[in-house]
Amino acid sequence: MTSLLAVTAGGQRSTSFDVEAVRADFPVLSRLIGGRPLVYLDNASSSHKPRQVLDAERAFVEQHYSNVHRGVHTLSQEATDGYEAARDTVARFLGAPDSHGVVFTKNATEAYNLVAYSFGNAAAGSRFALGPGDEVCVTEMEHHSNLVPWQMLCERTGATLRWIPLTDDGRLDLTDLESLVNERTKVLAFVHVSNILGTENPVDVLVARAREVGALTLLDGAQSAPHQPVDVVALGVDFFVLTGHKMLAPSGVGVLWGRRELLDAMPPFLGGGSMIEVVQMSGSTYAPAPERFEAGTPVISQAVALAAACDYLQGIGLDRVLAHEQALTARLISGIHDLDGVTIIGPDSLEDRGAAVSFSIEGVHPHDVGQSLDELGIAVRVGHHCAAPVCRRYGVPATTRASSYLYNTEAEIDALLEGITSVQRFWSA
Amino acid sequence: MTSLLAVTAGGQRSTSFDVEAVRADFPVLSRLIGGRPLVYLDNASSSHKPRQVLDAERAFVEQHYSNVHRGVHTLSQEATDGYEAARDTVARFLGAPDSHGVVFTKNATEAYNLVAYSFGNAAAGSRFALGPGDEVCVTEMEHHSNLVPWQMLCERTGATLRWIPLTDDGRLDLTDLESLVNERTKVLAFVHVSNILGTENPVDVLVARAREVGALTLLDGAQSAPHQPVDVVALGVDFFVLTGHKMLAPSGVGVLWGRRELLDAMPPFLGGGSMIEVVQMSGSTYAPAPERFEAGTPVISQAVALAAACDYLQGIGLDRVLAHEQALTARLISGIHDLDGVTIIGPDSLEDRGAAVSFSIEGVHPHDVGQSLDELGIAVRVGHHCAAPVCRRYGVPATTRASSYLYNTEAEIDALLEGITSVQRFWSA
Amino acid sequence: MSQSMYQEIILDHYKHPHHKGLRDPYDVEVHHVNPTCGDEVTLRVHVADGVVQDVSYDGQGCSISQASTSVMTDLVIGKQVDEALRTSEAFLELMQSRGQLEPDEDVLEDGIAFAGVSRYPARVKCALLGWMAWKDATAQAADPTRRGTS
Amino acid sequence: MSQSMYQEIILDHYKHPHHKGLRDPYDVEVHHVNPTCGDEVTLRVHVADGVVQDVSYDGQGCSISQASTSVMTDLVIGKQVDEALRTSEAFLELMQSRGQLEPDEDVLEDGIAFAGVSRYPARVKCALLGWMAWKDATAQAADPTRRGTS
Ligand SMILES: Cc1ncc(COP(=O)(O)O)c(C=O)c1O
Ligand SMILES: Cc1ncc(COP(=O)(O)O)c(C=O)c1O
Repeated sequence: MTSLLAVTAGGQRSTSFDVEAVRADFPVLSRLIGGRPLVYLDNASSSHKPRQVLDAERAFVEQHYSNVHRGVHTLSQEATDGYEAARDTVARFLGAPDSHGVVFTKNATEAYNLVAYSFGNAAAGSRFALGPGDEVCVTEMEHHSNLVPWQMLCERTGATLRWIPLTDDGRLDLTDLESLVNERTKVLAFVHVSNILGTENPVDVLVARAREVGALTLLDGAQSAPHQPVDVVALGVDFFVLTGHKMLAPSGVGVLWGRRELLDAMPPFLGGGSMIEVVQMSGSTYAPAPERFEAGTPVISQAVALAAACDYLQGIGLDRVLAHEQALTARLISGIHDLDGVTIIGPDSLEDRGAAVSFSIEGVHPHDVGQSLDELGIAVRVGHHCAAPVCRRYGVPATTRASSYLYNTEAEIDALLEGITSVQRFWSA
Repeated sequence: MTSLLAVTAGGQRSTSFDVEAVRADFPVLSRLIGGRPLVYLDNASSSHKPRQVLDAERAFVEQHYSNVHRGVHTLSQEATDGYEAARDTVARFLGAPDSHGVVFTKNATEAYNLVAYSFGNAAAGSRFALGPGDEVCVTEMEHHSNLVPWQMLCERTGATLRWIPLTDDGRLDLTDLESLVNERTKVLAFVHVSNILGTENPVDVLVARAREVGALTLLDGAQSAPHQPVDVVALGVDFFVLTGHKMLAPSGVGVLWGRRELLDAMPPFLGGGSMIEVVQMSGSTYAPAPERFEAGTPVISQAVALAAACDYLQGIGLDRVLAHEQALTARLISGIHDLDGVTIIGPDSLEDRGAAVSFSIEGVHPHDVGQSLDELGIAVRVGHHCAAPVCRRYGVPATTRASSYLYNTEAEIDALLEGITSVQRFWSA
Repeated sequence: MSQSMYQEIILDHYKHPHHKGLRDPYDVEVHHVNPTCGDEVTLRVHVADGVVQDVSYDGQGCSISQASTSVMTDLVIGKQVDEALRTSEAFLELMQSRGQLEPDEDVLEDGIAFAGVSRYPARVKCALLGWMAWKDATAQAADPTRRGTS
Repeated sequence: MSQSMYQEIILDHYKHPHHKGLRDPYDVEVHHVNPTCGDEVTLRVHVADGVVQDVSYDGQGCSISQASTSVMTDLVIGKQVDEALRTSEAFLELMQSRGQLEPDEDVLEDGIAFAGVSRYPARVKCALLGWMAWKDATAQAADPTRRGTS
């Protein structure tokens, strides 16, 4: 295994992935933490941003900025062009048929809420309306952001929330899929790749079942879109969500992609400027999607930066990003297998899993693991990772999670493995 | 009148305001539009951002970025410190008693919706709950963003929307205030300074009436906070809203300030990560404010940039910014008075008004005015300015609006006045 | 003032609009509004024997919306409905081209003057106001069950 | 490994906690959870004659939360309730100081070891878990109408 991977994807690409060249784009990676080089393995929480993305945003803000969609003056047109070009880029990144289904939000969380509130706002009788007797189905491994909005929706409407449970090895237990997703199910919202377990879920099986019963599907791509090629048409889902800050873009921007005919039929969520058609004091009518769902001044320069991040990732090739991460994940998992007293929480193999690896160290609380590793310059995340039900399911208060990205190296994985050993030494002393 | 104003505020400050030094901080201001220097008078729509703000954001992102509130590693602590320090800065900027009442949103629009949805989500019997018989009062000069969310709320809950009408000279007609704001009124939401008319509203009168009847007050400060000193305690309101992009910060960040005891009592709006306390599949409990209202990864670096913008404005002094703008507004209004066929829509005097000046040119459609001025390098806004009911009230399809900010000069006002004359020549030919 | 976007053709149509004023007979009348600027048009069509017999209109708006409606009437009156619809498709395509398309003068005649407008997204809606009203009215005229739905 | 935050004092209390285990008699028992990491403490207080007679507890958590609860029991047991509450205020102030405060060893004894923790906002909640539980329980003990509300 080498960190210069020669990846051949469909015979198309064979140049090697140069991780050192990639690292040079990320200023923070040369920081020292307490005198030691930073080893940043908290990417599932948020990624760093390359110069190219920051430069693109700054050039836009310094020379072409203005509010969008509203003016006839030159800057306003340039800003609108930049913002709409960003929408086109994201649409291409997702394999979407056109850009009208791309709604910019502030993060992934807003996107789930947007869909959930739209359902809540729908007039009785509409295909989105929900009430007692209706069901929403999620999974037990959802991020709180794709769980709490549905809990709140069910509470408001009287609908019932159901969830697909987990197997002991960190996968969805599909034994009762037919009864959990049934004729009463209006939405099936589930995570593509789990941020805590690393599990990649069988989208095809779940989408097929949802289609059988006429439920709409929402796929949480917060942890897939940054790391692997994604094609919303091939996935066959109705809605897809991503968040910019986990994929080399700044905080403050996310995306809801939705099938256009659904978005056009959904009632609005946030009310305000830009999402309207005719406003009278006594009532208003609303613009078609995507404007309908972008009330107020949108996240203009953040969308431009997100597009630059998509370009950066596609310039390298998501297939190569994925291959690089898979090599790192393989090294980490086999390294953990070689250690005593360390247990992986989530799939223990490389099959159908992403780069986030959660583990427990016997006798050491995750908080202490995280703090001790930080003293070695190693940044991992400890806690429930906004997926508290998963911790409860596996009987741990919290986990330690290492999650790599395109700029991580095998040497960093080795540093983590050594770090775990010295944590064990320190806390057993 | 001179562009180097020697402003003495309470005897404290007497150094002069150096507009050329300020301009040097804004790269875009040296741009040429079609060969002519840009004259940017579309600040009520969005402002430009000084180097200092962009540099502060970039330094943060390049060296101290991580997700916030979640990690124990060094970067995560530095990022959390930066984000929370931004909250402190905004609290000071607003004269708020502490930072717990400062909620970061993506724009002002999200803030109004947050409050409106919280009311909609409140359980029956709660002080926020709304139903048939209850009333919400706004004004006829609201921006769509502080109007449509209340329309939607009333539609969902059966409450009644009422509004304070306008006088012919662009002010609130308070004749029927006592009946419009009455015992049934739950919220009085109104704009501090109108973005279309420029009117500054009598906050004291409206707050006094709201208090008499026990209604909560929300003040839309999108057009006041950028231009004048604001003190939420002195204003006496319950909620105050601003938006970053109009006050030298990037797009993608706004603020809802609320009295802490209200925020702590309000039900949540967006569900997701960070706003929770205990999450179980069967239901969740929520964190106290401000976290309760910041679901998901917040607008981290945008908040840091907003704090830098607050520092920039306070470094100059909002009193001096205001005085500078008042001089420009005076020059513009008296210049317009000297022209034939140009009518100001909104207060025609300098009393209680901001820097946004809307006008109509007889016989020329605003779109044509805007486009013709753009050919001279002058950026103004044309349209209904997200306040369509105001256009309807004054019988115009749209207006042309010039709005200056701290970096505008008297020479630019003169260029606009000359521009108006050549527009008239061109379109009457 | 160079006024690059305002070609003579556009100014001419704006100042001296063709076919303006509402006339009888007509089959369908529609009312369209551009919500971003409040521009409005009321438009009537009279179709017989598959031919656009008359289009009459009234409205208020900027030079672009007024001139483009005037140009539109020149282009569709007297044409077969099919052919007029193809012309309207060509105009729509031009307006969505963001300045990238070379318009065909044989098809669009005075309409080619709007090529420059397509570079200004905020004005495209103005240029399309009258055309969209005509298309809507014509569709209703062809399908009596839809009449009066707009 | 330098382990700057983990002073010997903290490690000692973590590995050899004082007063651990639930005991009788007690007036109030509370259960507190740190939602960010799932740390939990069950804590009992026994107050008589205005004096903290006993504090006993059980729980699971990181070294910081466990050690700080252990230190807390040393600091409050045997004290007048008023004085113990003042000590707890002093500890709270220290933890909210973001590393800016020089702790008073006369008041906080072993508690001064947590001064470094105050620089880590994510850990402050850990350090306060036991203290908050004790304060809550003590308030309930003082006000019988509130008993059992937590
Ligand atoms: C008076 C007023 N209120 C609210 C808003 C909405 O602000 P934003 O678009 O940033 O949400 C604006 C600006 O567009 C405004 O001028
Ligand atoms: C799987 C998953 N879904 C949703 C989210 C929420 O993303 P955001 O916090 O950007 O809204 C995250 C990240 O926090 C995640 O990992």
